Amino acid sequence: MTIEAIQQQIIEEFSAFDDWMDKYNLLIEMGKDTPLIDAQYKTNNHLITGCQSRVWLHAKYKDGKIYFTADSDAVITKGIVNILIRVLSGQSPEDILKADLSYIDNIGLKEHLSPTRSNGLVSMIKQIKLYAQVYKLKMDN
Amino acid sequence: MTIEAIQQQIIEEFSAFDDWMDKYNLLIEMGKDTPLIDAQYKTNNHLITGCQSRVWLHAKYKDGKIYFTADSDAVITKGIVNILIRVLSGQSPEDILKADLSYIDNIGLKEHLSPTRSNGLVSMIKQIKLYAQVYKLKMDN
Amino acid sequence: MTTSLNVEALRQAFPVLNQFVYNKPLVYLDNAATTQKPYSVIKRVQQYYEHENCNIHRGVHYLSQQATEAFENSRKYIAGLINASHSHEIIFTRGTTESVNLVASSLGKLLMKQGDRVLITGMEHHSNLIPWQQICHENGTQLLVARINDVGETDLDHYKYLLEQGPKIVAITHISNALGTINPVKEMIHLAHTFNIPVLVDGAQSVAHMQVDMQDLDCDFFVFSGHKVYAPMGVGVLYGKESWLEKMPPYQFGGEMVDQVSFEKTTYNSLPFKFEAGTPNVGAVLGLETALRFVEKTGFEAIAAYENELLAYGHQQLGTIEGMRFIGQAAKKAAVISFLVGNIHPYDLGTLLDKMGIAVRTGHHCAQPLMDRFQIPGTVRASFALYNTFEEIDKLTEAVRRAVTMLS
Amino acid sequence: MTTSLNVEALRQAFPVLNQFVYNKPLVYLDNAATTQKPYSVIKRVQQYYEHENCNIHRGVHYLSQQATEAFENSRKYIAGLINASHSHEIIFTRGTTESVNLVASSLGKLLMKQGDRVLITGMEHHSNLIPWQQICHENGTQLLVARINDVGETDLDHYKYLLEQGPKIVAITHISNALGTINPVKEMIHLAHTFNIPVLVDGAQSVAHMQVDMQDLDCDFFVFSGHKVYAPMGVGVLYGKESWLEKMPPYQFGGEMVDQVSFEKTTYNSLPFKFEAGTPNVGAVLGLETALRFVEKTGFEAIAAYENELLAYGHQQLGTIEGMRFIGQAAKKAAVISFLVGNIHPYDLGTLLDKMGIAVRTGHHCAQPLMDRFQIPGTVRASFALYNTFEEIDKLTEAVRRAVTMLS
Ligand SMILES: Cc1ncc(COP(=O)(O)O)c(C=O)c1O
Ligand SMILES: Cc1ncc(COP(=O)(O)O)c(C=O)c1O
Repeated sequence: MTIEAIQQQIIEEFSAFDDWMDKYNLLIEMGKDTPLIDAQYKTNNHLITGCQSRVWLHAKYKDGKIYFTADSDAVITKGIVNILIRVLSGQSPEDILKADLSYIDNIGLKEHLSPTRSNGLVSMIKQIKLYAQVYKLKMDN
Repeated sequence: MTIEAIQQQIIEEFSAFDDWMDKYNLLIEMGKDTPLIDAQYKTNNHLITGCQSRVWLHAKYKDGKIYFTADSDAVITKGIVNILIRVLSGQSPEDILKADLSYIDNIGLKEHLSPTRSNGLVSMIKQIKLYAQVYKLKMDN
Repeated sequence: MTTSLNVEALRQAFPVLNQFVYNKPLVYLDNAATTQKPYSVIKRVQQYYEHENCNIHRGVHYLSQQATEAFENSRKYIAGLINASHSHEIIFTRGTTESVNLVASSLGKLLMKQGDRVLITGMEHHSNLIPWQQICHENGTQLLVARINDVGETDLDHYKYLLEQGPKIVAITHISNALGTINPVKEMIHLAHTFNIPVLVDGAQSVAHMQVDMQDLDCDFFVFSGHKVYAPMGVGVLYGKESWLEKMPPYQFGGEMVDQVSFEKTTYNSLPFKFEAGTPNVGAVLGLETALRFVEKTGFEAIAAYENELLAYGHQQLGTIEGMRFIGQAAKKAAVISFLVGNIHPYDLGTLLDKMGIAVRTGHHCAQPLMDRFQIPGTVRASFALYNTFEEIDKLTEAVRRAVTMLS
Repeated sequence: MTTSLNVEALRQAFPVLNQFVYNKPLVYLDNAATTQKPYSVIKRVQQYYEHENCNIHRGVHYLSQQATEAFENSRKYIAGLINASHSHEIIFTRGTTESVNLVASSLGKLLMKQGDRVLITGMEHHSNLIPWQQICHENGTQLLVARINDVGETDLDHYKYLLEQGPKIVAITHISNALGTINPVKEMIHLAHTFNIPVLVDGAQSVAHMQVDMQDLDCDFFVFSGHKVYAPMGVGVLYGKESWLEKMPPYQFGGEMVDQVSFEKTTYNSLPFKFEAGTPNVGAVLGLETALRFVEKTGFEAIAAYENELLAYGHQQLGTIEGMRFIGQAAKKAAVISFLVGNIHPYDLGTLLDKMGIAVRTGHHCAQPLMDRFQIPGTVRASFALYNTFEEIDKLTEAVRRAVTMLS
């Protein structure tokens, strides 16, 4: 599925709910899903410190696509991690680099991606884009 | 003459004038009077730095009284120096220590004795009182 | 519950308390981070900028002289309020952090040599920790750190033991911002003085909650921030005993802090100016005076009594929530409740509380080593001021309960 | 005289200008000491304290996040206005003096060893002199000081000669607060860079009078104070090139400037936070943004053109007074007229001008060595802002004439 298609899907999942509580309940459920990252990668090496909550990120490159897994110690952060990974994992470096993440606004979770939130998400996105850049360079060579 | 009597005299001299200009003209005249200090004492030793204008002060003790002479490089400061010296010079250490200088308020020149004015006058008064204290101690012993 | 504060009337004086967030009335419980300002303080600053604004000291003109006098009167008032011996023992700084850095740097230069150490407690805010760590680091040493017991109190026996190791300076917090613990600073200062060691007290969290008395405490330095005591940001106080301040070298250079300057050599101005380089924040200093007068008029004892009631009620109400863990249960505590519920991450809890209009702080509260001590990533912290109410504690409790249900 | 500024309308925006002193309308000509604030700035600060006040960074609640965003947006705006490459090159400080002290201490630690020197000009304000003198002193050296010629300009040949002596840092003022001289900083920076020497520009006097462009100037550091550009006191800016700031050690310690802290070791946060220890002055930063937007909207070129007219008219009018001596007659000058009349002491002149409602500054203007250079105790300084008028210059001239008569 394309990035846009998955984004549309997620927006629809959330649009069923008007109330912030229901939205957060959904987010929390998403955050409670089985860990998105293999236990062996939940190490300091894969850690992105966000001061308030921590995020682990692992990337694997295969056949022109990057596969991300990630986790967080805070369940709400993990919910958003989940949403981001669903969209960006299994995509090509180019598509990842181009990806517009403003769909998070549409869901009404914008504040969580604020650079001032110090929950590790902004750094995670930076790191994801960095991976994409690196693999794109590798492909180009 | 007592301190109070001289103060009264000065207040009367100024009370003739309503206008600040006339008061300042008088003050400037007083400031222009022949130097109040002997040239040999106008040295760094006798200097009280006031940042904006400088004041020199010399003290001599004789027969239970202290005689002050002083000068300043700014004529308005010198005018007030003159007024203070007229009152405090030739008095006993005890009287100097007790002296109430609020008559300066009555003349309408209060702001010049503000500790924030940095014209050297506040330090000069401190120095005068210090001299009085020292000579009082000497007398008591 | 009885109280001598008319809290409803007091609340009217604080405009921010009328805010709505997410269409819900704001419940502001982040007072240890910063307090809200009463109209009188906001007005004082506004009036300064509308009628009195001027650079002070050395100006011979009217505005400058008026502003200088107002500024110096604030200094005198504050000296009187905290019972300093001289008003020139009050140095205006940017805040607690700058005050501590000033003392660490300047007193450090005066007293500390290679191998010398500083003693702190295990509950210090980073601002009263890292400056001293830095000095120790430069001396090739490590900090001496008095242990914290399980309820969050300083272990006085360990403190005494460490005093015997011969630190050159002691720096301790009056009240812990993360736990609310009130340290027995008077006793700790006395103990340090028996070894002739000077003591700095970090009063960032105490001035809004209790009357402090420099003669009574006999501390060598006391520091606090305006913004934590209902005053504007950008101003803080360093109280220092004259005898120390006289001996200490200046910290920053420039502006009013000099006497004579040539390219070869500079001599410094007298106290307090020696430590006040550059244009001071006149407006904020006047605001600080107004804020402290407001606190004094409201009454330190009445405030403390009321906040103690809030604290007791908060413990009691929050204690009814299953899985509630209070972090910090010292016998003597000020208006702070730090807690966790079960294994819920404080960030999650804080995020949901926010959605319900309740402003608490979550995280390590700039006291990472203290969090490590309790082996937790952080806490949720509700901190009170004189304008908080029992109803707000009810709302907090209800909101925590609801969030916990969502997160479990 | 023509001008594109509607000065009468502008004046309405500045409440202090309506003050009376000694029953005379205030003529405020002490703008180089501090500028007055427009209502928009005063209101912005007031609104912050009435609706938005909160401690920023790391707060997960609404108010904190709004305040953080507003604060960081101010940083971005300022970075854009002065054409910095990155917004994290903008560090908020207490003012110019703190900015210079920060760089002197931190860059000093990075670059300077025993025997190393700093090069300044002979017209520096104490705030851009004593910090460097102190560093040199610690290295057992003396400052290198570029000579000032008789009209008050930096002697560029001497400057080049001193650059060849191998100073490690150059620190120069953009505009002299005492003389008004505009230094050819772009050329001076370029010259220093040919020797690979970093340059700090003291922009305290320039930002209110001209547009500054970091890419164009190519300076390594640029510092200024909010209060001299229509903003509140208690906030200043340090611009530094990322490459330098990354390498430099932190200056103050505590609060937000850390990443990981344990009692053994601390790692520091990224730029700009590494240099912003303690609670920042959020309200004043928002006020600074408002003030700079006001200046930008009024138009840098229009302001400079108008102030130049004022300056020319001032020289012309004051020049008609017998015995008038202008101190500082550089070819390129900004809105400052420093003068003496005959042998009259500046304090006497200033005192009488004050009585006539005219606020000027007298004294050495925190530039004692410069006064020594001209062998004078100080000057009377009239300094202009965008709200001053030709009528005010007439009043000044009349008042000086009258005072001179009284004093002669
Ligand atoms: C105990 C303590 N010390 C120091 C500080 C630092 O104060 P500021 O950020 O105002 O400099 C704080 C505030 O967070 C504090 O609570
Ligand atoms: C050229 C110059 N540098 C530095 C300063 C110091 O600025 P502040 O007192 O705001 O720190 C001033 C202001 O007096 C100045 O004019």
